[in-house]
Amino acid sequence: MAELEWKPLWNDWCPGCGNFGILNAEQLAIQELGLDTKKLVIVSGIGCSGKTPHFFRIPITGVHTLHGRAITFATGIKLSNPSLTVIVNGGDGDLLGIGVGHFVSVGRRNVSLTVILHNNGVYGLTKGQASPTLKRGLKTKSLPRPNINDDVNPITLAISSGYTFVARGYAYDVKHLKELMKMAFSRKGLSLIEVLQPCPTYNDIFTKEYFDKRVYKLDNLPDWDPVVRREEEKGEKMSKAILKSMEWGERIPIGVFYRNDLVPSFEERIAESAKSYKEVIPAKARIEANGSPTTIIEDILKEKEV
Amino acid sequence: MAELEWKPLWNDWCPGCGNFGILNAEQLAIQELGLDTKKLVIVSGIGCSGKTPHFFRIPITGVHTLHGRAITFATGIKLSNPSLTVIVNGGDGDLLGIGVGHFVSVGRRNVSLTVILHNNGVYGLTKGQASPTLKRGLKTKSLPRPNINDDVNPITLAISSGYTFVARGYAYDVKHLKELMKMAFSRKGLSLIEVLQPCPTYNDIFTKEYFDKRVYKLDNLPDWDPVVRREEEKGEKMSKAILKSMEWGERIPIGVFYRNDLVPSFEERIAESAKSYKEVIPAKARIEANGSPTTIIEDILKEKEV
Amino acid sequence: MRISWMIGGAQGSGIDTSANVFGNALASLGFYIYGNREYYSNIKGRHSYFNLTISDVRARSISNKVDILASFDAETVFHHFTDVTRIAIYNTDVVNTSLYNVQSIEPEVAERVGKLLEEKGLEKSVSGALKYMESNGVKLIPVNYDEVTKEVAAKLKVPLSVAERAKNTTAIAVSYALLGLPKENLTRAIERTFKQETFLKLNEIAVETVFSLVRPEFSLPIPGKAKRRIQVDGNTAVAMGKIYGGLEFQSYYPITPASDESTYIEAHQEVWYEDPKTGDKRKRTIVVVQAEDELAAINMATAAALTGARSATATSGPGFSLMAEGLGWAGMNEVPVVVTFYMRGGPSTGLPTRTSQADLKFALNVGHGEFPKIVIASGDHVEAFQDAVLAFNLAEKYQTPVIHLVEKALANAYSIIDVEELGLEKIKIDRGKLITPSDHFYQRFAFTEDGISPRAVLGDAFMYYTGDEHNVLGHISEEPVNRTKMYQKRMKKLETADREIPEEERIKLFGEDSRVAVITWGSPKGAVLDAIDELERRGGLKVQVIQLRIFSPFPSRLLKKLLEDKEVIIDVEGNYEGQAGEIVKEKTGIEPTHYVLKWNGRPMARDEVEEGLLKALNGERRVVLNGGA
Amino acid sequence: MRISWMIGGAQGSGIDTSANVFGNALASLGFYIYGNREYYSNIKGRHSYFNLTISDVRARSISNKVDILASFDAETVFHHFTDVTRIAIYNTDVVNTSLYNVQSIEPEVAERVGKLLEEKGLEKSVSGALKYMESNGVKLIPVNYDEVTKEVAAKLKVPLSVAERAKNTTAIAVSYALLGLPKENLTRAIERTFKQETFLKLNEIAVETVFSLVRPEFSLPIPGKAKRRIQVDGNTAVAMGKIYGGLEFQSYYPITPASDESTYIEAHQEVWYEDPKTGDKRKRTIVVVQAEDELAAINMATAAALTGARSATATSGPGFSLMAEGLGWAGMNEVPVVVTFYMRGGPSTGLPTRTSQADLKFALNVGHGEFPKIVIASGDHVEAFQDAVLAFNLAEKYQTPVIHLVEKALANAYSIIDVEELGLEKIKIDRGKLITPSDHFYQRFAFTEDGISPRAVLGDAFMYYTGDEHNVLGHISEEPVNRTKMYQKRMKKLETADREIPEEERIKLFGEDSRVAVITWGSPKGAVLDAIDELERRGGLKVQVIQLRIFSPFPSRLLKKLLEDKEVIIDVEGNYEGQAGEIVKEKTGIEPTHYVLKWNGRPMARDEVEEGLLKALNGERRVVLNGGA
Ligand SMILES: Cc1ncc(C[n+]2csc(CCOP(=O)(O)OP(=O)(O)O)c2C)c(N)n1
Ligand SMILES: Cc1ncc(C[n+]2csc(CCOP(=O)(O)OP(=O)(O)O)c2C)c(N)n1
Ligand code: SF4
Ligand code: SF4
Ligand SMILES: [Mg+2]
Ligand SMILES: [Mg+2]
Repeated sequence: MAELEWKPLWNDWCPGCGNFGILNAEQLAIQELGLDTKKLVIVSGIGCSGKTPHFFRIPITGVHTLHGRAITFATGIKLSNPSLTVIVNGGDGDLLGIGVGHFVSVGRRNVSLTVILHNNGVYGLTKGQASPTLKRGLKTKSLPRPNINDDVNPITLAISSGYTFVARGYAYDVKHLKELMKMAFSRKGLSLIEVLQPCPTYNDIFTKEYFDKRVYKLDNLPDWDPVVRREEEKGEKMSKAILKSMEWGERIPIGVFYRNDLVPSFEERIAESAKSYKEVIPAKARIEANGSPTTIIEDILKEKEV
Repeated sequence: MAELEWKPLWNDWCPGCGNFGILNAEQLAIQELGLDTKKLVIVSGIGCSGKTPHFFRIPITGVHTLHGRAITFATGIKLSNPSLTVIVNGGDGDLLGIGVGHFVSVGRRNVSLTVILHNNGVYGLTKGQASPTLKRGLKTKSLPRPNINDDVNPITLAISSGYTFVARGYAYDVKHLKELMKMAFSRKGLSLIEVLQPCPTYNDIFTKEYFDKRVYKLDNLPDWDPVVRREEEKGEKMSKAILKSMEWGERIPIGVFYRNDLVPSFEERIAESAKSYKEVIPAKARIEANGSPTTIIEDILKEKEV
Repeated sequence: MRISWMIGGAQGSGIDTSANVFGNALASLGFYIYGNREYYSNIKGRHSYFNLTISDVRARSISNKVDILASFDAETVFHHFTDVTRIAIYNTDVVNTSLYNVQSIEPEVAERVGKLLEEKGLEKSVSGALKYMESNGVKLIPVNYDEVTKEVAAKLKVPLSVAERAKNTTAIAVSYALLGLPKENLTRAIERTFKQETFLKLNEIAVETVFSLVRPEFSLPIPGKAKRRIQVDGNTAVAMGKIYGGLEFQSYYPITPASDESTYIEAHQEVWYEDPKTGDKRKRTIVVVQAEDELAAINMATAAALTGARSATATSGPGFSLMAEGLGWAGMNEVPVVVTFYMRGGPSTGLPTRTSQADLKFALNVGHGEFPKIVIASGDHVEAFQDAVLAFNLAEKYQTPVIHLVEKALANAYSIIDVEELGLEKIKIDRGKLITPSDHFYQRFAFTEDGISPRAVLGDAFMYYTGDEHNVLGHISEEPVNRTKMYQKRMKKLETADREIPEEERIKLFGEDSRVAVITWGSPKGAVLDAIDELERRGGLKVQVIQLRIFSPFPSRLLKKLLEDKEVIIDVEGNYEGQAGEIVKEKTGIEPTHYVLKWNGRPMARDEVEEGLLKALNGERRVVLNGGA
Repeated sequence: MRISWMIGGAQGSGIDTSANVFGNALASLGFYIYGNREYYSNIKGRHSYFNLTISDVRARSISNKVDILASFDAETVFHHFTDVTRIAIYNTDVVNTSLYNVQSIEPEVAERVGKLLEEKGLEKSVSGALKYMESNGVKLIPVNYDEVTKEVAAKLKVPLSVAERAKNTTAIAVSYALLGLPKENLTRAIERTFKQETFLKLNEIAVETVFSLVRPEFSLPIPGKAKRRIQVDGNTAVAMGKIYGGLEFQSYYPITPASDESTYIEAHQEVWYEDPKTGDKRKRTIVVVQAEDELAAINMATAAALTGARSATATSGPGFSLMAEGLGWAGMNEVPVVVTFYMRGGPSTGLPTRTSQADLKFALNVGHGEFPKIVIASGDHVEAFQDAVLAFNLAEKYQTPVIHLVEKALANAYSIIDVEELGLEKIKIDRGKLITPSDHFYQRFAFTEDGISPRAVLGDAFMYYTGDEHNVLGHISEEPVNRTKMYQKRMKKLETADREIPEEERIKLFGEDSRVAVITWGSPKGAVLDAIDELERRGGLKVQVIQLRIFSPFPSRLLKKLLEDKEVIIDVEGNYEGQAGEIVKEKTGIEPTHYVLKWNGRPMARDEVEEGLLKALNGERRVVLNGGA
């Protein structure tokens, strides 16, 4: 094997793409948290956003998967080796179009993952079709006619699906976004960070100019408290967050919409019935010694003995 | 072709199954509305619930499709022949497990369909595994251990996804359920009716006894008004309905949670840019005469002429 | 000695448990059994049955003709009366039941049976069917189940509705008593099965009552047991093999007939192993995830394999179709993931609870684009166990998806086998080029002679994976020369596998070289071998049976050599197209001369295969079997 | 006369528009063109290029060797300098650009090019590449694009950044001027393309400026136009065919290189037709739905077909993989649905914007279980159009899914064709056994001699569909005899199709019978025919070209007859395994003697095919092509 010197790839996103901000924030969050990057896996879907892991300017491990399926891969990785930190980067088409089934289903598991949703309102890599977050009646650059689908709201959907940390950031507020990421990366359970990501090439409506003057921070609202501290608060905090998530117009909120750390993670749920899950990482169990199985099959045979 | 005398099939659901009540209500609703049953198509998924069309005791047309995909078939049928009335019957595994992607996505379209969700908390036909509506920690009959997944709430999810009529019925209150169905079958746009459907064979928790003493009608609440009458009310009515949908315990509400007839149906949206859609049913256009195409291709050729 | 027994009854009425008790009792006497379970895609009410062969030597197939039919309802009689050869146990209560009063019977069955009875001038009722059997020399054993129930109720002082539950035991007790076997063994089997006291008593009393009424019709020498034996179905055999082979992650979405495998593993999620470092006995967890669909299932398993876990999923046709895209990613990224593919009747939902061998070419060609797949097809329970380990070894050795084909006919068939047949000591674990790189930076897809790159796992080094074409680092690359090479590298692994896996392991031969060959694969194996034995015994005919066990890489050279001088090549398989035959032709240029095919969803039985082979030998080019109810 | 021209530049910099303008200008003079578009899976910044063949007779392939290279950036020079034979137009501004300063270039390309320049002792910069070309006798045409831009800016009084936009036009104008063709035609082509006034002016001035600077290097006889012609790419050809064939419903999920077809149809959602009842001209709507995924896309299309709509979807590899289950349902339910399958580089995400022919066996075997599929592969733009209609006709005639294979190499290739080649008048619409039953009750799956049941549509009668095995009514049936029959009925349709579709339509023959045959299919057709013409012209070699156009039902008998007496059979196709060759062997027992294969994602060019065939004829059993950048 040749001696290798690591170097970053040339990044082929369009100039001015919001993805650059997301990548920056993500790198910074990882570095500021001091995460062991060798234990870090960035899993992505397909789309412009899906290229994220390849474009990291620090060495990490990247798994660039299939359109819509990143969450399923991330789940397999995390559960078989819970010592890894697993982050998902996906597009709005990826996670809320073809992949929305997994997006919803993983909510029921609360696996410890952070899902970063690159919301640009379009299918970037396939040349600008409407994505599921584009509102009805809007006609972005490459649409022949105004969009005839309603949009799905990622924040509402995530809360409805069981995500235990749901936030929104903005690609051009790297500092704020980075802080959201730090919260998500360092907690147990499933987190969603929706990122408003301008696509200057195809989305001429949700541009930097559009967002710059609209976004405001929930943190700055005097009474905003998205955290569920007691089981009884859950319903109320959820519906409050959902109502808030519908705010879209002159003002667009960013920040944490909902957080509930009372729900056990999927890893904890597994360990409840399988104690050894906490002691032996499944992927690291020594199943072989000198070419032979180490597994003891005696009990299992006995059950079937006649 | 042999002369045919129509007769119903033997119904192979388990004795006492809640599906009987759903089927009864559905037949009654159709008959009381006086729907032309020849223009009626019942589309179903796979599961005990998926057999519904085969078990009708009146002649209808049934399309028993694939696990999780009923909504996509129903969409194709409705859009290519909008003169048909299309109803979907599906299980909770079918519509909210493998099919949840379509369940969510059709919400963005508001296609005129009624989706009837047979919610029994289990995968009936595959012998009782936990379905996506079964709450965490519950151990129904055939589970080896308590369920480790959280549940997804069909009402919350449907409202979050854009359904414009969202209701819940109870399989053993046939009269009430039938009325919900009549509302749904006779409107434009996408309707969900979640039905609490006891599965006596595998779900020994959500039984008839359990529900009988818990369900109550939203109609009977003095201030309950689920209908969006002005665009501005939408957010508030949605979050109110969502909050209500979280009520589950000593009391379980049934009835209409949310209704918004202001949103145009998908058929209307198509007709907006394609006027002829209202005049000529695509599936019924005469594309052939004497073995030759009737389509006039001249304009199209001209565009490409060099 | 070989006796074929069958019990039938409505789905959900406890047929399986009874058949199990019956089998256990026989097993404890040293008999071998081979049994098949047939049932509708229904939870309660449709007809199901269990077809068992009892033998003093190792049994490996069922027979369509049944020596003893045990029934207590009318539908069972209607489904099976034409197949009974010696004894029919029936319920005196249903004698007058008309064919058209059995609501659960399918109209097509009723029509066919009705026509037959009419042709014979018999009444379209159970009594007509009984007369039919009688005229065929079948001995009828009437059982007044009601009376037995009453007696049980009276003795145990329980309501009739509770005593009803002993009906199944009554049916098997009658069968067992007819066989003239010692009561204690049956009683003990009952004790092992029913833990709840009332039920236990109930069944014991039923046995007592029956034994006081029934006289033996057989007198079987009791073989006794020399070796340690287990009784397993195919699902469990695979699950056990996977566990022994080091399974660490299994994802699945419920589907018949695959999910019982996952349920079994779930119930055994913690397994003991000997820590090679310390020598201690420790527990480890197999993560079993019920996924939201099969797309998720395959991808979760693939991803788990990236972390170094031995990882698998199990599904059947509809689920496998949904895995096509995921398998391509695994192939492109050289991931050792195993898919156990339980074939059931297709296409589409098809016959969800019935068997089939029609997915072979799909499995071999699944997924867009070209990538190496290894495809193994097990022919019996022992192979199912061993192949589960082999699948992992080949997956890791060649870093590519392995598809392990098992049919419903094996999954839901029960076989008693000697533990020594499993060859536990000879079973090896080969993890291939699994490494822990010393450097942080690492070329996951380094070019090598044999196409196989050293494999490190997530967390042990920095690395990249992508479904796009990539360079040695795993970064996207569209450059044409790298494309040609990297593609070739992947495909070369199959050539390497073809060189390294002995062709003798990919083909199993039975019988001497002869002018007649029978090609088969998968579950028909047992029936074919039994049929050939019978033919040889009777006619002195010599036949060589060629079992294809690994379809990819295909053992072309050896097979060509074997087939070259054959005069007659009969392909026996469970599909319409003769898919294995087509592959044989593609790979060797030699085409089977005859086909014995079946696609009605029922497993091949030895008697119909025997008949089918005879027809083929008599010149019928394409014999279609249609046995089983 | 055949000139090969290429223009390159960064994706998003307007290469396509320029190539189009250039092509239009040439077309207006009566030249035929055949062009191919190559681009990365990227939106902006990566290298893309357009390779065009200009000819006075009908053109049908591209050449890897280019006569004229038009470039304005450094990367274009690095990618293509080794392929230029006569003229290279370059930007004087980039002469000193080093290979390692071009950030967008892939490391693998840089490495390869760097190595080559180093070997030749040349500088690793544009100037090195220019020297390389010069030493190969290539004439270098330096263009000071900056100066042209400045002049344009000055003349039009616009900022330089706006004038910059004329760079592309400058490049094509230089090429055009070199060809010595009349300026007006170029100007007119520009007018047709640029509607916005500033841009129009900009480009016109650029043309003026160029024409004042450049002298002709060629003097081409201008063919003039006798017949009505159109210029289409493969995506549009299929879309036009579908529309003419009566398409009423199309669902899709965006994917390269399929979605342009759907986008085109969406833009033409309302089409005129002549109402046969009234004779009136009316409009009808083609419903085009952007689905949430390909699972939805196939099922929506299938469902629409149930209502009687001519219904289709279009996708490429990853999407097709996801359609496997849906196709099985359509097969089981005998639904006439058409899938246009645009093949791109696999496996997995592969090379999403590059071509491939590696999905053939997958398409033929897609889906679990057995059901008849009809598979058509178009070899050129005219066939793409005609086959789109044929696909509907066969789908409705045999009531089963039809897979129409088209490659990226056709989808994104542009061809000028004579309208009369489309044979519009000869095109028929055959809706098969489509009926309106008189009765309310109806047996959708009635047994018939040919396996085809009369088909009524939803809303016209009561009927049932199910993915389960079913009886004639479409109700679930597990009965074994019905199973055998109903299964056979479905499969029989393929046998009927095999009987009814003339084998001569399934195979296209070119050239006389000869001892040498070339088998090919799909897009390589044009290159093969051109290469053979060249070989024949030069060496007097006679070759028969056999184009496989319908793979299922396979024309086994005719092909066997054609191949039986051949001494040399060369299989030319774009994959690793020689998939068509394998199918030929399976179906006829005859194996190609030689293979010319390519899987680097670039289309086959006539020059490399010619070379490949020569190598094969000289005894190389397996020739791997690697042309294209
Ligand atoms: C199964 C499948 N279908 C379609 C595609 C084609 N495809 C590639 S990227 C993409 C959409 C990208 O949109 P989005 O997810 O929003 O990501 P973005 O490019 O906007 O970041 C699609 C449809 C694919 N790769 N796989
Ligand atoms: C792709 C696919 N995966 C799995 C199955 C197996 N399967 C049949 S029914 C069913 C679940 C049924 O549960 P639900 O949808 O809740 O319906 P119910 O039986 O409870 O009415 C499953 C998983 C299938 N038919 N297709
Ligand atoms: S197309 Fe849009 S999302 Fe994609 S790289 Fe360009 S700007 Fe970014
Ligand atoms: S298993 Fe449950 S849902 Fe299915 S038929 Fe029986 S009771 Fe009904
Ligand atoms: Mg996007
Ligand atoms: Mg259910």
